[in-house]
Amino acid sequence: MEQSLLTLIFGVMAALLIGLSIVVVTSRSVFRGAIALTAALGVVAGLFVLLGADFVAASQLLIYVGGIMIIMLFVVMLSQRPRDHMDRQTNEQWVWGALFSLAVTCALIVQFRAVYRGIFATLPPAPTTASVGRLLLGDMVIPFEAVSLVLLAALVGAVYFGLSKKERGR
Amino acid sequence: MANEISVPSIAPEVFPQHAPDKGMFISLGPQHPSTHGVLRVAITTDGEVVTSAQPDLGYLHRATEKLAEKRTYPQIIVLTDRLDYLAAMTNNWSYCLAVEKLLGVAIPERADYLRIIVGELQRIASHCVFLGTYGIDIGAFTPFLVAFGRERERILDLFEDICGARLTYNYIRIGGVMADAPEGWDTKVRAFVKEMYGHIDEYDTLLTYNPIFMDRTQGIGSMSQEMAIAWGITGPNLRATGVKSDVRKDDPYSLYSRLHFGIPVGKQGDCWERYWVRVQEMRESLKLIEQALNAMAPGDTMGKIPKTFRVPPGEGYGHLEAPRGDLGFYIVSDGSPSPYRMHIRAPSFINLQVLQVLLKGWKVADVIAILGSIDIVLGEVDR
Amino acid sequence: MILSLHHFLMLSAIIFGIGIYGALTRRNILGVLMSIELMFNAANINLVAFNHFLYPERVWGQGIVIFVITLAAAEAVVGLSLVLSIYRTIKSVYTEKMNILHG
Amino acid sequence: MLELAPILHKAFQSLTVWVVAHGLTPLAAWILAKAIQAGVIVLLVSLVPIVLVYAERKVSAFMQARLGPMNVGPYGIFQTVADGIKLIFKEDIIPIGSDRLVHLLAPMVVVAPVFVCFAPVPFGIGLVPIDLDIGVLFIFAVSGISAIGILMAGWGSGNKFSMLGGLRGAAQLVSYEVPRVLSVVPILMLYGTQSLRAIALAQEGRWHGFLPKWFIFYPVVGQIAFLIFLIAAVAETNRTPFDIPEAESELVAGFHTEFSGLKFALFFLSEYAYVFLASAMAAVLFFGGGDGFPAGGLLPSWVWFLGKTSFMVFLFLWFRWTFPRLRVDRLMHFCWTFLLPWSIINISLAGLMILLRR
Repeated sequence: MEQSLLTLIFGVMAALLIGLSIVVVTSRSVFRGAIALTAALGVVAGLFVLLGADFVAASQLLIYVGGIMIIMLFVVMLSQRPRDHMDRQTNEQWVWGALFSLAVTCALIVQFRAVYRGIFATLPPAPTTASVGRLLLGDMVIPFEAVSLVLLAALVGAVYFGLSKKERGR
Repeated sequence: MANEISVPSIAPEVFPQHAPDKGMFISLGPQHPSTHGVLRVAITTDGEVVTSAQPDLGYLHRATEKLAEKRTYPQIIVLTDRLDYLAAMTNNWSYCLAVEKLLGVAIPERADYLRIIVGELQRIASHCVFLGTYGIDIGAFTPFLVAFGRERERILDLFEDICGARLTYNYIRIGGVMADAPEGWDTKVRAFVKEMYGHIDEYDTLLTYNPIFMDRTQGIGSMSQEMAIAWGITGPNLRATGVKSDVRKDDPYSLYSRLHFGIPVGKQGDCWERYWVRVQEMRESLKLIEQALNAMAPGDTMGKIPKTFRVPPGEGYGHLEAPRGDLGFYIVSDGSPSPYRMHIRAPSFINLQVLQVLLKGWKVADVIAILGSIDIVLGEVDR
Repeated sequence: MILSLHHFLMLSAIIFGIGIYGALTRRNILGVLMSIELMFNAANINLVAFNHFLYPERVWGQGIVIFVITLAAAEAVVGLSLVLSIYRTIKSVYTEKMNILHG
Repeated sequence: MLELAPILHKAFQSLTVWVVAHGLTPLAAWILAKAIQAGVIVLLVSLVPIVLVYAERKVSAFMQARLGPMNVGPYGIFQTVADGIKLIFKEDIIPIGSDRLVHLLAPMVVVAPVFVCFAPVPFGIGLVPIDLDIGVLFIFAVSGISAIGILMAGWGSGNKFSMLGGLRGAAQLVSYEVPRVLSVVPILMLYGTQSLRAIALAQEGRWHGFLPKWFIFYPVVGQIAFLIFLIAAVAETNRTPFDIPEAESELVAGFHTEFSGLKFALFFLSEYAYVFLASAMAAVLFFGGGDGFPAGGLLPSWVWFLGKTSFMVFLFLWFRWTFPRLRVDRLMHFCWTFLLPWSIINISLAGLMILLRR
């Protein structure tokens, strides 16, 4: 019973995620697309919970939904007007793009079905905060520090690009 | 597009077409919580910084000056009540000064002292409203209910005792005042004055020296002396720039030359000093009221004026220091029962003009602070 | 039916495909950025799923996902400030208009 | 002495017995019990704002030398109910230039996360709806979703004041989220857990038999953390002195200018529910949750919890009716150059403290 319940939840989330993703790439209004992406990221966080990665799920919500997407919406609001969604939003290579992405998807699915069929979870999900913390400051400490450097660089870069030309001169 | 409003081409500076390269256009008002009535300011911004601002007036125009031409002289006092509705006493007074100059009548001394007392009380009441609404503009709600709901109410009660009205008094009449103060009124005023000193100290702790308030207002919207004089600014706004100018001293009317009071002046004319000058003025007004109460002797309150009269042909100008600045009435008489022409020099109207240069370069949040600190009353601006 | 690894992998493949489609065909540069975020997330689902089904006793997959999220944040911040900067210069967010090298 | 936890435990047991007797699994009983709990929380969180709005009116009235609502019911206690009924029957206005779907969804996106946020909050000893291992992080993460709703409201209204308000609101929420999360980090470091229940339990006991071991009484670290948390929490709830997004005198009503009726009520509800949430978090993180002081046994733990929460709510109200509003750039400046450095210094101090204790 518990297993079928989980499968049901997964099914609902998968359908939601696929639907929202399609909205993201096809919506005429970029703002609505961004909202759909936000919801999709929330669903991904739900999938993480289903996979027993509670800390990652919370990080996903905190950083993606509460941070990145807000900046994204910010930029959408600054660069668009509410009536911009009258414009066509896809370029002329959309047929080739669709075919290519379909091909990639099919190839991936075939490959995944061939290699990873019928592998079931061996351990029930358990809280992972402590182990993720030990991993990040233990085995992964060098990448961890490297990422902090990348973040600093990104911060400086963002501030630089964010300044207008006049302010850059100063 | 169907939903776009067609833009009139009459006044392009207050209805600029939307142009993305000119930044965002914000129409502040005429229905907006901080325009203190129905003022509209057309603002163009670059991000949050104002690049151009244009006050758009006339939403409250009632043609007071034209109406005055069809009314007899005593009837016009009622119209003046409706100009600066926060300081109706000084409006009455200023108009009566002009007519009295034309008539050449003498005012009984007691009436003059009563005028000074109600005039200064009116100044305090008006500044109380300013203080409260300015607090709201900056985001502090409590001072409003303290200054507006507590102290101003007391003053209005005093006015109600003396003339029966709380907002439009019609108390100061040509030749004197409507009626003598009722029994015990002066003790009530004395008690109020005594209390008010403490209340003003309370405002200082509530708002004047609040760090956030000072941060919001100090150095914001500074006006130089030259600029203030060039734009014809009068009243506390001028004094905040450091110009020691007050009609009560420069061109003493009534019995102000007998009384002692100081003129508080600022240094750099920013929002905080405009506010501070007004708070200090409230203290000076209290001193004036005390002196007038002490000097007042029993006597007549109305000069020898017939019920109906004709004013000799000529021109008369009376002006006084209203809470918002130099309020003047210019009257041309052709000898008929009503004036040939009346012009009002409304201080709010003239002070408001400076906004178009004063607002430039400040943030949208500062616009509210500057607009509030100029302290306009739309009834007077639009007349 | 019991959930197994390839369910998650198939889902992530589909999301990845949708992301590719968006990245290739959107005219709006913000749409392209959003599609790239979708692809990141497809990869993240894969990482966590492999972690959960193949190596449940360790959390390396989740650790890498944390890095991916962090780097996505960095990418978004720099990318978006670039977009704003470009928008200020050419007043457009459409990729075909971005054909000049200097601002 | 009326602890609710044992009663609820017994009720759950009998529910399980009843459900299993009807041929279902214990899992169904668990789901049923959690559904009932969720219903209770939703009800509670929806009703709390009614009380808080009344409290706000009365507190502000006493601070402003007036009486507040007096007409509807004794001392006006039904005023908020009456206002709620009024809001329900008001016309729902959708402006012409708006993005209808976004306009409709915005209030829901703002209000929905609040209910979820209460899941890991211990309402007393043993009164945790779901004891999440990532409790604190969960609350921060989920409450961050509301910022999206504010942006949606700003965009969907098709109004410049709303748009400015939405932009300001989102910028403010994102900025103050950082010191708010960092201010809690010393607590997580010292107690080594993120579960709110465990944090509340860890604060039981007395120093020298007198001073409670609440986090706020930790020398230096506790007080700095509390101050930063308090300031950031006030900013997160968009209340004066940080009510930039809805700055009445500047932006009319900011992002909810164009909302009327029930949608406006939802924004209102979310504001007060967030005040309650922030107060509840402060009560658990800094004041020991259900731990009673000075006499623990006199009152049940949930009363202690509610008492501490009410005290925090009062602080919020006090702030609002005392301070003017900061200007938007000063607000950001304050966050990034004062709160953030101090919260990082505080984390280092906490680390030092842990090192010295070893």
